[in-house]
Amino acid sequence: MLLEVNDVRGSYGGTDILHGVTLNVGNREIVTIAGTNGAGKSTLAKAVIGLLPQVSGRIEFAGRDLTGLPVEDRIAAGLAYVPQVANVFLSLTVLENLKVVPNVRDATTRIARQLDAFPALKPRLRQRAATLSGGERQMLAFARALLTQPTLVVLDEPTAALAPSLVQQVFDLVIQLPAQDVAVLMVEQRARQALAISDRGYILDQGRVVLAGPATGLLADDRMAKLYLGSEH
Amino acid sequence: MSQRITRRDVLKASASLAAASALPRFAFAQSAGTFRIGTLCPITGAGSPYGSGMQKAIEIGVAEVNGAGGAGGRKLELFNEDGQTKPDAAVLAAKKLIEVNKVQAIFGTWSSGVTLAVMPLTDAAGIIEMNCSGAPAISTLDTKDLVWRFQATNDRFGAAFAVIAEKRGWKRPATMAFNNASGIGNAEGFKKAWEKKGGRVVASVVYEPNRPSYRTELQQILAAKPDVIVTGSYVPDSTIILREWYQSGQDVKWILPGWAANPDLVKALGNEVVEGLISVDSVSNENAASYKALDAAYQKATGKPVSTNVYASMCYDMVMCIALAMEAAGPNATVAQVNAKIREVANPDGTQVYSFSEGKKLLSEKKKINYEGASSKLDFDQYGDVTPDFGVFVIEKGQLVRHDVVAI
Amino acid sequence: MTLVDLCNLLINGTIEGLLIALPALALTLVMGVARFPNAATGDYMTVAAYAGIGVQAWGAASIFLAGLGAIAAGAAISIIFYLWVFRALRGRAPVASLVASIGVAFFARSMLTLFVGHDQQTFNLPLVRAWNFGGVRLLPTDLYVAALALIAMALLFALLHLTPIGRQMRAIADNPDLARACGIRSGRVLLSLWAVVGALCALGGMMFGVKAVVSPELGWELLIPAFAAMILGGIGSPIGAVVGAVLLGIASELSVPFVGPSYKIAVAFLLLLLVLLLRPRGLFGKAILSR
Amino acid sequence: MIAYLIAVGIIALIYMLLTIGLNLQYGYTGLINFGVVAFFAIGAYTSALLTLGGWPLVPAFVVAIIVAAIVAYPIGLLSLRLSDDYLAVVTLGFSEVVRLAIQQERWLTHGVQGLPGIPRMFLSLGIGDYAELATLAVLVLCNLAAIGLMLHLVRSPYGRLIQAIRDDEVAVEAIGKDPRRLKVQVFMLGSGLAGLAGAFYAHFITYLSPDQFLPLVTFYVWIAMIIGGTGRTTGAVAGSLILMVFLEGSRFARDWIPSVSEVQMASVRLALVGLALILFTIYRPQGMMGSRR
Repeated sequence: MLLEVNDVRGSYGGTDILHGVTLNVGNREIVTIAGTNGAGKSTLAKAVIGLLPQVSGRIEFAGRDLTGLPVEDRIAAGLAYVPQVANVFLSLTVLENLKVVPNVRDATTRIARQLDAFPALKPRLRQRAATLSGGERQMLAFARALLTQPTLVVLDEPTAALAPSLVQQVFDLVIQLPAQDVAVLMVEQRARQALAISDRGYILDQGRVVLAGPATGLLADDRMAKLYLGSEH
Repeated sequence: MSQRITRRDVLKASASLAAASALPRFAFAQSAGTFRIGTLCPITGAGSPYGSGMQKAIEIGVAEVNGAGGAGGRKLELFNEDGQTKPDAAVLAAKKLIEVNKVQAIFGTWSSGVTLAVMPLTDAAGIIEMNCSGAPAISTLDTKDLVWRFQATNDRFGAAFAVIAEKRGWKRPATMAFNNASGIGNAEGFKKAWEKKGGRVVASVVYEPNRPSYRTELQQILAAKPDVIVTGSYVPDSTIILREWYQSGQDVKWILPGWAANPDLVKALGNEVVEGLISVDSVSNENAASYKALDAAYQKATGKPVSTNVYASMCYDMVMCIALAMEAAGPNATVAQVNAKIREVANPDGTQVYSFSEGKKLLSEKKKINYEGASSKLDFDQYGDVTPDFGVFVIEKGQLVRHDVVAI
Repeated sequence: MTLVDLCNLLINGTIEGLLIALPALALTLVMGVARFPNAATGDYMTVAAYAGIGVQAWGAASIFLAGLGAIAAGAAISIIFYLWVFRALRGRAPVASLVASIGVAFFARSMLTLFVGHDQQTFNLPLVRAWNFGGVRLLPTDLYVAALALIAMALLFALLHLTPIGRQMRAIADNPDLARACGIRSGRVLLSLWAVVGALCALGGMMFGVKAVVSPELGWELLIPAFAAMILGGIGSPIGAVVGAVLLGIASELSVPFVGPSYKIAVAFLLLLLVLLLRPRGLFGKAILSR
Repeated sequence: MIAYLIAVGIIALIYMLLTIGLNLQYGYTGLINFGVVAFFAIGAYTSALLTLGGWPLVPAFVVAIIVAAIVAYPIGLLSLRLSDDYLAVVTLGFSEVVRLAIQQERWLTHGVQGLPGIPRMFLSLGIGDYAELATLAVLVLCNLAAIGLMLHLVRSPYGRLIQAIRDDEVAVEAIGKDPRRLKVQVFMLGSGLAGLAGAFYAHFITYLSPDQFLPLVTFYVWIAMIIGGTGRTTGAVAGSLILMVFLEGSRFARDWIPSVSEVQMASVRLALVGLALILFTIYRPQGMMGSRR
C-alpha cells in the first residue's frame, strides 16, 4: 500500500475530532472519504498532510513513517495537497503561483507542461490569482500540486466552492490522475459523484470510519443512503 | 572611595532596618555618624545627556569634602538613585531614599516636573532639596524654605536674553522653544522682558522633541524675517535646527542657552556652522582654582570638560554649599540648623571662598564666608533661588569666548 | 501661504515620510510574513545607527563604509533575535510575539546604552548649502536621503517580485498553511526575511542619524509614526507602507501653518482615522490576513 | 521602610486597577486596547482639575470615572469596525493625541508646565503619615471591588457571553445577542477603571504633566497582564505586583552590586525588564497564574 493510516486520533482547537481512523490508499488508486458535515473529513486530510498539530497513531507513506514529520518533509517524500477553498495564493500571479513551488526539477519545462494540461490558465499568467474564477483557481491548484510529481495527492473538498456546472469538470480532472502515476485521496461531501469516479471509499461519521469498501459496493449499500438522507444535493 | 563607604553602611543599615524604621523620623542624626545625601539625577529619560555627569560631579564634591576631613565633624555619605526624568518614578525613588536610606538631603533633581513632584515629600520629611530646575512655580510652592535652586529661573534667563538682544541693537527677535517647561519658560521669559522694553517678538514657534527635521518650523520663523532667533532648546534639537538653518543659507543671529550651545554642539556641527553663535549662561568661575580642580577631576572621570554639562557644576556646588553650611552649623547640627546656614555661607558680606577647604579654614577662624560657586556666584534670594550674573559667550573658531557679563 | 512655502512644505513632508517609510516597510514585512507588530523595529534602527557611528569613529571616515557596517549590524541583531526569540514564538498568538518584541526593544536598547552611554552622536559628514530655486530650498543631503530610500525600496520590490525567496515570502504572507503545503521551508525564508528587515532598519537608522542626531531613543520614538504609516497603507502591503508614510509626512507638514507644529502629529492620526473609517484595512490592505 | 513600601504598594495597586481594566477588555473580550494611558490621563486630569477648582475628592473621582468611560465610547464604536492590529495602532495613536491635547491646551491643563499642588487624599483629616496608609486601604478596597465585579461578570450569563465573543463572534450573533453593544460596554467599563486609577495617581503624585502619560505606561500594563496571565483576574493581581517588584526591586539590587555605576544600573534594570518579558513569553506563555487560552 502507498499510504497506510493506522488508528489516527487528532484534535483541533482543543476538541477531539478523530477517534481512531484506519484506512489505506494503493498506488494509482482513487480513494474517496465521504461523510456529513463535521464528520472529521478535512481534519483527516490535514492529519495526513501534517497540518494538524496534535495527532496520535501512525501514518506510513511508501513504507516510510511520516508521524511527526513536518509538512515540508511530507511534500518532499511525494505527497501533495490541495486545500479547501484557500487553495491558491491570491496576491500572487498565476505564473508566480506555479513558480513559487520549491525543489521542482527542471521547473520551466514542468510548468509549461502543466499549462498545456490546463490551457485555460495560459491567457491569465500575469493576472493575480484573486481575479480567477473558482474553477480556474481549482485548476491552478491542481497544476501547482502536480508540479512536484507527487505519488499521492490529497484533495480537500475540491468541489466545495464551485458552481454545480463546474463540479463534473473537476471530477474529470481527478479521474485522469492515475494515468500520470498519481494516486488520489479525496475528501468529498458530494459522496455519490465522488464515489462514481473512485476505486474505493470510506464513510466517516463523528470521527470514525463507519463504512468502507469498493466504491461500487458503497454506492449500492442502503446504510449509506440512510446516513446521507437529505444531505445529497 | 565613596563607593566603599556606601556599601559598608548599606549592609549596616539593612541589618538594623527593622529597628530603624520603627524610630521616629528625626532620630537619625544620632544613629548615623554621617550626613546622608540622596541623589536623584536624571540618569535615564530626557535628562540622560546630563544625569550621569551631574552624579559624577556630586561624587567629586563628596570626595573632596571627605578628603578634607568631612564637614562639621561628619563625613558625607551618598545614596544614588535614578530620577528617570519621570515624576512618578522619582517619587518612588525619593520615598526610598527618605524612608530606607534616611537621607537628610536630596540633590540633583533636574526636570521641573520631577522637582515639583519630589518637593512635597522632602518638605514633609523636613529635609533639604537642591535642584537644577527652571520652573517659576518651584519658588512659591516651597513653604518651608528647604528647597534650593542652583539654576537660574527661566524668567531670569529670558530677561538676560532680552538685555543681550537690546545691547546688540537687534530689533526683530523671534523665538523657538522646545515643548517642555524649560524651553517654553525661556522663550516666554524673553518675550515678557522684551515687551516690557517696548519691543515686539516677530514670530515664535514651539516645536516637538525627537523630530528628524525642523525645517517647517524654521521656515515659519524665517518667513517673519527676524534679525535674531532666541531659543529655549537642548543639544540634540539645536544640532538639527542649526544644521538646517546653515544649509538654508539665510542670514540671522542666534542666542541659545548655555546648556544647548556648549562644546558638544560645536563638536556635532563643526566650527563653521556655530561661528558667531551667542551662548548665554550663568557666570561660572572659570578662572577660580576650584573650577579648574572640578574640571580636571571631571575630565578624568568622564573624559569631557565640565563645560559640556552646566548642571554638573551646579551639582558640585550643592555639595559645597551643604558641606560649608554643615561646617558653619557645627557638629551634630540638625537638618534645620544646617539649612539655616546655607544663605550665610553662600551670600555676600563674607570673604569670598572658592573651595571647601578654604571655607572650612576661614570658618574655623570664625570668619564670615561667601562661597563663589563653580556654576555661578551662588547668592540665594528669599525663595532659595540663585540670582546669578549671566555670561555672554560668542563661539569663535569653535571656542566659547566670554564677551560680556550681564546682571539683571 | 505662498506657492513657494507650499513647495517647501511638500518637500519637507516627503523627506520626513521617506525616512519613516523604511521602518514602516520593515514593520509591514514582519507583519505580513511573521504576523506580529514588531515593537523592536525602532531599536534595531538605533543599534545599527550606533554601529555606523562606531565604524566612523574607528577610523573609517567614509559614510559609505559606515552604512555597510550599520547594515551588517542591523541584519545581525535582527537575525539573532529571530533565532532566539521569535522563532520560539511561531504559531502562538501574535500578542505574545508583540509583548516579546517590547522586551527585545528594551533589551537591545539597554545593552546599547550599557556600552555606549546616553550621549548624542552625529555622523561626520561635510555640510553643504541648500540649492535655492527662487525660495524653494532643496538640500543635497535630503536628495541623497530620498534617493537612497527609493533605491532601497526598489531593491526590496525587486527582491519580493523577482527572486524565488521573495516569492516565497509573499506566498507565506498570503497563506502560510498553503505555503507549507507547497513544500516551502519557512525557516530559511524567515531567516532571509529577518536579514532584510534588519538591513531596512539599519538603512533607516543611518539616514535618520545623518539627517538628525543619533541617540539611544532614536528608533523607539519613530515606532508610532511607522506603525501609523503601515496601518494607513494596509498591513502587509509594502507599497502601502511607503505611500502611507509619505502621505502622513506631507499631511502633517502641510498642517503646520494651520494647527502649529505640535498638533501636526495629531493631524496625521486624524487622517489615519478617516482613512480607516472608509477603508478599515487601509489604502492597499486586502483581506489576506484573515484570522 | 514601611512608608516606602506603602508608596510602592499604592503605585502597584494603581497599576493593578489598570491591568484589571485591560484584562476585561483583552483577556476576556479580546479587544486590543493600546491606548490605556489615554483613559488613565483623562481620569487623572479630570480629578486633578476638579479638586484644584474646589471640588471635594469623592465627586471628583466619580466624574473622573465617568469622563474616561464616555471618551471610551467612540473608540469602542471604532473597535467594531477595525480588526485587531488596526485597532491596536488606532488606540495607540489616540493616546498620543490625548497627550498632545493635554500638552497644547494650556488654558485648561497648564500644558508642559504641569499641574502642581494637587491635594493629597485624606490630608484634611490631619492624620499625617496615616493618610498614605488610608490611601492604600482605599485602593485595596477599590481593587477588591473591581475584582469582585469582574468575577461576578465572568460568572454571569453576560460574562459567558463576553468570553464567547472572544472565542467566536459569529456564534454569539447566532444566538441572537448583539456582540457589538457588549463590546462597547466592555470597552467603557475597562476605561472607567483606568480613569479611576488615574484619579488615584493624580492625588498620590500631586503633580501632573503630559510627559507622565507616554505610551510606555500602556506597555507596562500590557506587560503586567501578560506576565500575570491573560483572562484571569488573579493574573492581573500577580502581574502588577511582579511588575512592581521588577521596577522597584532593582533599586535594591543596586546596593548588592556596587561596582556598577548608576548609569549602567539604569541599563541593567531595563535589560532585566526586557529579558523577563522575553523569557516569560517563551517559557511561560500562560503567565504566572496560568490561563485557559
